[in-house]
Amino acid sequence: MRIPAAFRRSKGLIGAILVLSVFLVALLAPVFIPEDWATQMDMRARLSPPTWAHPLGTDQLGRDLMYRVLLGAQTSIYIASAAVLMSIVIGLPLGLISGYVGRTTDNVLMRLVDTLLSFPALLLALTISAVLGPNLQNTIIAIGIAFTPFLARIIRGEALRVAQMPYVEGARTAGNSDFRIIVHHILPNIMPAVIVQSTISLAFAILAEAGLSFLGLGTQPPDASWGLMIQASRDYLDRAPWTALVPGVAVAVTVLGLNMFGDALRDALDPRAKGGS
Amino acid sequence: MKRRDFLKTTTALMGGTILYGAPAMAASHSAPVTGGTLIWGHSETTQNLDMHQTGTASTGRVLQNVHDSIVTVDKDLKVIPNLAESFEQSEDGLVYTFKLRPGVMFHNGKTMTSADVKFSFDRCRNPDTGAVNFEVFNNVASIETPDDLTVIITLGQVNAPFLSRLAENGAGVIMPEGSGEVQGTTPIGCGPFKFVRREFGNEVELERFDDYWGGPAYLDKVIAREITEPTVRLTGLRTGELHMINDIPADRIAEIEADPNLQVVAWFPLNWDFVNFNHDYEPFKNPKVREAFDYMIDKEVLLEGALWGQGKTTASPSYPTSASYNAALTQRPQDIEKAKALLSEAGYGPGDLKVVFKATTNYPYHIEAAQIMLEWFRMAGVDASIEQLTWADWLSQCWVDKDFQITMMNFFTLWEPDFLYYSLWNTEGAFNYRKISNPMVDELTAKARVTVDPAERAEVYKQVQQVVHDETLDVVLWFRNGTIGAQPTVMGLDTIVHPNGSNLRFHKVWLAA
Amino acid sequence: MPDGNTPLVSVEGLRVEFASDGGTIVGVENVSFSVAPGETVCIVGESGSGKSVTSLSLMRLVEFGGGTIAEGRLRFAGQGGEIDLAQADPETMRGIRGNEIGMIFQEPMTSLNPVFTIERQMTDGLRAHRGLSGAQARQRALELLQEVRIPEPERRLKQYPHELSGGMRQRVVIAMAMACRPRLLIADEPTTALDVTIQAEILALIDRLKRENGMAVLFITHDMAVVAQMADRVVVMYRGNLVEEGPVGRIFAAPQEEYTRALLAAVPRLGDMRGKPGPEPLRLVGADAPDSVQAAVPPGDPEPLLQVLHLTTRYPVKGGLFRRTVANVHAVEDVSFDIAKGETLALVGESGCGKSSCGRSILRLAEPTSGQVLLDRTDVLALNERDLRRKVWRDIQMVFQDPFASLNPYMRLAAQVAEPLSNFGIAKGSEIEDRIAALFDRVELPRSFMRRFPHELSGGQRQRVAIARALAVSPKLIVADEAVSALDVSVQAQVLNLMMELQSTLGISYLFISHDMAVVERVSHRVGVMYLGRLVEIGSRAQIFENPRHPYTHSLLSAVPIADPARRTVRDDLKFRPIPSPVFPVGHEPAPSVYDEVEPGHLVLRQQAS
Amino acid sequence: MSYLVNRLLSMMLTLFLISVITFTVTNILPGDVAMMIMGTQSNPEALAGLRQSLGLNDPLIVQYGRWIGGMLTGDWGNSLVFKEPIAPLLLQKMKASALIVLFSMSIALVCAVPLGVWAAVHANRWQDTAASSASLVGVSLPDFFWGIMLILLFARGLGWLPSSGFIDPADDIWGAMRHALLPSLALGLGLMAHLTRMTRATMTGILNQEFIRVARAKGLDEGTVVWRYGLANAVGPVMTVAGLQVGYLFGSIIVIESLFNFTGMGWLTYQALLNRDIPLIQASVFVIAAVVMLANLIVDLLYVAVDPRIRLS
Repeated sequence: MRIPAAFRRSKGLIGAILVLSVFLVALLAPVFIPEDWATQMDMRARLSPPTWAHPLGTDQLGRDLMYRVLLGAQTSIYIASAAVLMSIVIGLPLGLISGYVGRTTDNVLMRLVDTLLSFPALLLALTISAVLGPNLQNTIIAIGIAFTPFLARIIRGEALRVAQMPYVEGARTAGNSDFRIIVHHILPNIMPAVIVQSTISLAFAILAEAGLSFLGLGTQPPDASWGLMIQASRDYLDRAPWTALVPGVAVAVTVLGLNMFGDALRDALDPRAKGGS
Repeated sequence: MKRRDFLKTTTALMGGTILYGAPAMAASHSAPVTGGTLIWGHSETTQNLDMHQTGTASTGRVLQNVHDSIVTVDKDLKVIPNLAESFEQSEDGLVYTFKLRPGVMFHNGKTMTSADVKFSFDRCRNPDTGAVNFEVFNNVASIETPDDLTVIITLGQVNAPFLSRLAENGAGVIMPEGSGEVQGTTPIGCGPFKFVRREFGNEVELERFDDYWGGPAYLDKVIAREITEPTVRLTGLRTGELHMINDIPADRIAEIEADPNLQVVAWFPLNWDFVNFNHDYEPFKNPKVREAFDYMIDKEVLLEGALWGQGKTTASPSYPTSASYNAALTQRPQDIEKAKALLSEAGYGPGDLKVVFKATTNYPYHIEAAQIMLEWFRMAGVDASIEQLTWADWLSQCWVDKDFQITMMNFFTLWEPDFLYYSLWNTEGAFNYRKISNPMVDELTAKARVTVDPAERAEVYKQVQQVVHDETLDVVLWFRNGTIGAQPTVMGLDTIVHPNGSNLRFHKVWLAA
Repeated sequence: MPDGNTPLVSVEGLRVEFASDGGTIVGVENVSFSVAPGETVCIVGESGSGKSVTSLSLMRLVEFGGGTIAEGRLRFAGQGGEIDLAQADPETMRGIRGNEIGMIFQEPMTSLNPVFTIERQMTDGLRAHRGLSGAQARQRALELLQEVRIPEPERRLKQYPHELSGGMRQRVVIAMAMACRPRLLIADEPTTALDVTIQAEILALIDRLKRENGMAVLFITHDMAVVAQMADRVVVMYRGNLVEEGPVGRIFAAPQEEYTRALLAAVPRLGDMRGKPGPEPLRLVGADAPDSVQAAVPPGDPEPLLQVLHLTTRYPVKGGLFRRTVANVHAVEDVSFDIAKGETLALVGESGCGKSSCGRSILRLAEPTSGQVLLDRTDVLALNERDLRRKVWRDIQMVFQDPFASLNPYMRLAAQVAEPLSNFGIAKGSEIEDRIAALFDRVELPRSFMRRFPHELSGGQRQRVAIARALAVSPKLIVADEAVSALDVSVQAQVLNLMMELQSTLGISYLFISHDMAVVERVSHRVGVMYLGRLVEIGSRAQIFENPRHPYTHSLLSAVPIADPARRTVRDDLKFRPIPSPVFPVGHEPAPSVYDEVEPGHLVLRQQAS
Repeated sequence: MSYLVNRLLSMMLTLFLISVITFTVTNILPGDVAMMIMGTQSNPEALAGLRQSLGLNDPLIVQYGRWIGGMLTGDWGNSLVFKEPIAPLLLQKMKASALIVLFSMSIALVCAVPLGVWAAVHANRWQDTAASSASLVGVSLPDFFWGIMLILLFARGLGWLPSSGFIDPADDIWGAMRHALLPSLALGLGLMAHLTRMTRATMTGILNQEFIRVARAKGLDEGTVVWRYGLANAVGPVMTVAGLQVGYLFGSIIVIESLFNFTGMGWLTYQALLNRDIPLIQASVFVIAAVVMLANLIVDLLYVAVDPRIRLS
């Protein structure tokens, strides 16, 4: 049985809808839901299972999980997006220069990147977080730095590939400066790869934020972030599994959406992945 | 270094040990049996195993069974003979003479002599050893050993708490001469159990020492599995993987108590908690601001919220049954309006005051408490946020660098009032990390040191408590309960809790077949 | 054995469909033809004609690519009687594939499994079909390798595909296909990816095997010259349909269909230019009668436009910890030539001979190691980057081989053509727009294409844009690096004609780099033959094609298939010398090139002792 | 041979850089060794004295030299907090981590490769959609979420498996496996999903290659074509991806070991970071990075074994 094309394409659509929804929640929840609803405690309804009053239940301090997960979206998405943005801002020029200039610059940069890649990203983020101290900005910096080597490596590979294309040589003979070649001829051609990698990185960054918060080094309480919520749920797992499930599902859905979207984007942007017919 | 419940070495306490669970009650009357391996789900990771160097309750809890101290306390906190058969204090309080118990065997097969005592004390007081309790011996002028079973310690000046402090393994432990090098990894003592091995972070194995001077223990072995996750520990107990666990998650105690298949040992108090202000932080220099914060906190709700009610609120940190406990003090009730009024009197309108609450993840319930208090602070118009710190960061930032605004800490119940009040609240106090400098407290704590009459002395300490409360130098919150959960087959649990409330003794514990 | 009148295979009303996201696509439709035992039938057509789909259908391999045989019968007179392959179950097909029908494919480099030894790949078919033991199969594999004349067959069996050259690999693939003595061999573009000398060898091999084994061959190709050399009968296909079928002689001599005629007209035939003074456009069917190109060849112009003197280009081979140079690829070795104004110099040679590197070195897209390149007496190699841009690229432009890679996919065509105009300050503001429009007119592209992106164009159209971009600076010289090699023959002819027309009107010079001797003969004034980085022979077109002196030029010319069935050159026992490696250790300095002038302007490299 | 030598030399250089980075980063950690040693007894004079005696006042380069010298000669020093000598401690913890990393990798490979091949063979059919969707969900779930779910299901709910602890396989192989199973699954499920995707992608590419067509044209049965001709070519790329995932696993164990109370390298490193036990942080971070690099080296060498093309170059 052949799966109809429309269905296969719907993967991207579903992904896009999921991602969009999560971003909308992240943007709009703080507008429509007063911030303190996420921290309001009800000592009479601690670890309450889902009820009419608390549709997704409450946590160990009687805080409403629905509001926490909705308002937590903002924190998680903000940290992940900012971290990925940071890794692009650092990784893009590094990768471009390394790939286009080549030679010694490339050797030195890539040796460094390879070395950094030997450190597990989470370990790197954790160590940086420990160096800088736990707070929002530092979490972003930690994840951002930890992700930079990956991005630089991928961009460098792409830049190397594109720099060897005849149209780049054509652009050189057309009298373009190196800067113009990088900006107008190489950059647009590696953007698809950057965009795809960014979606994937975003998914990983959300996981990394959750991981850091899970270890107590990310978001600080009482602010809600998904990772922090999962962390807090650890002690109540068997009694109140929903405290873990609610943020866990939020993370999973977001990452799933990003991955689906990223997959579809890659298929759409990469002619080599096209076909299957 | 030094994790949970540090400073336990300075303490001794006792309290009511309550046993829940009918089968245990019934079976505890039957005759003890020898044999079996008890698997204990220990709540913490043991660290440096050198009894002198380690300051952690977790390690002490285990080593309690390996070591013995020269004297000990009974359940009324009275110092009683232990490895010393008897002891005498000279009239002037400067000379202590210990007569050692003959025939006490170390695990290495040697017999204890006065040389071992001298070795142990010298090792502890030698700064190079890095002993946590070295200051106990600060006033010691000489240690003499006229014969194998006599030790004479001469002090340079009177040190009232000296003997009490020797009742703990930390300072009073006797190690075989020359064993200093190996104590950190393979401790040797003369306690009822021999140290067999430790798989770091995983488990510690103890084996019965048949030549124990107090008679051999019942259990063949004790394996302390180090399981820091409370729910994992509880699951282990329920599935029967573990015979017993300490520190039942607070929210589950009622549930376990109700479980007919498990028994619970609970005692009170384990330790006490208080909220600290940095007295060097401009707003907190004003007593009105500190008082305002006290009014923001509903102590009962906080106890319920952070510890699921497993404790008892108190305004005094003195041991509840001690003479110095100021029962007349009551905690300030929550009154947000009053707090706001006090703040504006001090010149802080809503939103003017910005504070960071540093809480350590080492005590997860501190994080919960901080979150609850934060809500109240915010209700009172204070812009507050939390910074979670690891134990190491808390120590370096709050304890050493005194770089904080508000924090929270717990201490073991210090039954020796001089140690409690002088160290914590005197300007010169060793544990005055809040930069408190109150002339009244300074005067009173100094006065207490030279007050000989116990009743009078107790009165002085009550006055200290009054000042601490009136000036809101800190906000004393509560005493916390200690708990153990066990299978019904574990017998002799009524003997397991050391009077200090922290250490567990397996000497008289046995497993029913 | 069926007699000659019973076809071995007869395809009747074949229709193959492919499911795609946009619905069903018809691969081929209503195709009928037959192959008699011992006969060679060539299916010829341009890309998209459905010729490969037809051959894959016979093997029922089309199904693995997502196709289905919707209609038609594929009757095959197998050993077990006639069956319809279109209806055969998978088990039967497995018994036929590789056993009664063998197949070889286009890419020898990817036709062999890179991680298995030759022996394993040669024997597994034998063991499957013939149930031979390991030793027997190995023995048979050895015989087969000998049959396809692979030297040192014992050693080859133990080797992996990457250790063999392209020609050798194709021989292995053929040997594999021949393993079970199939009655039909399907060869799908078997020589397209190969150099001309190796192509000649492989064609000869297939021809010999066919004759020795009485095997029928179904030969799929786009190359009319190969058809002329191989076919008994020809099937011409176009866009999934059969256009014309007939004996090879008749197809070439008297094509019935318009399409066949156009196709044949577009094919340059080696030798057609004999006696002609200069390049001449191809006479395309349907186009206007071509003007005979009066390429102004100033004979013996004292001022050559470009002089290349002792040009040497070596690429370092990096290795080791610090990526040091461990060896050098001697891509161009002491090459000298010049190009006059309005002249086309062709550089020919097989892959790896250094002809492309030579062209790129002149523009300094590859940095030469030594030598001189004088453009109007300015030494190009001495210029800094800024002057290089201002002086050299203002006068020399390049057109690349792959039309799909030579344009930036993310830039509108107008913007790409505009780049040199604004960068070199040739035009400003609205003037640029006008210039672009004029250039599009010049390369015969509609102006509406200016707003388009490259992917909206066909290969030939893209190559026109690339030429327009090169023309934008009004260059004196265009280096055309295999500029028409990737194009279908009819498109190729149009682009070639455009280039010749531009030369005659604008007086541009070309350095025309190509491996295709017939095309070179058509477009060039002078020809240089390259081999292993050296220019082995250079002279006028007539001198090279009619009086080749260097042995390599000889063998090259003799290997070229001619698109004329009357002039068959396929011979048995062709054996060309394999090209040695151009990689030398660091510090290796080869002897300089010394030439003998055998006739005026005709230089031949003196053979070195080694 | 020269490939091996080059690869080893390159490894040395990377190790050197790893050591430099590790040392530099840990040296900018707030709080210093002296303070950690003295703890609550800290006072400025004592701290200064201790710093002097520990050589903390020496230039960084001297300190680095001393540190790397110690590491090379096997003198890894003692943990500040745990007082244990670091080298045997790391060895013990690495054993635990290696157990779950290898275990999870085996589980992942054993399941992912057939699943990925199966999906590739049925590309764009329901089998592919099912396998691809499942693996997409798999890679989207955080591993600690897997861990929590596994604990809830197998330890709390069904009570089949223990939820915590490490048992040395040398002591009790069966117990060790039982204890390692859940953490390994938590690590392995995401990995499995990832490898399934990679295998599918690689195999899809391979199955479109000419040599696969040639193999079919030889009349080989589809099983041989896919599982021998196809898979033999996928082994290298899949192995490389799996090798790269070792790094990812060593990051994940920090979370998973802490969740399962499984005291391995991840747990130890986390404890060291929490306690600012700088010598232990340095050693464990260095060891993890070195092990990750070593894993990739091994994969590279294995690649040479499975792909003859690399042998010559």
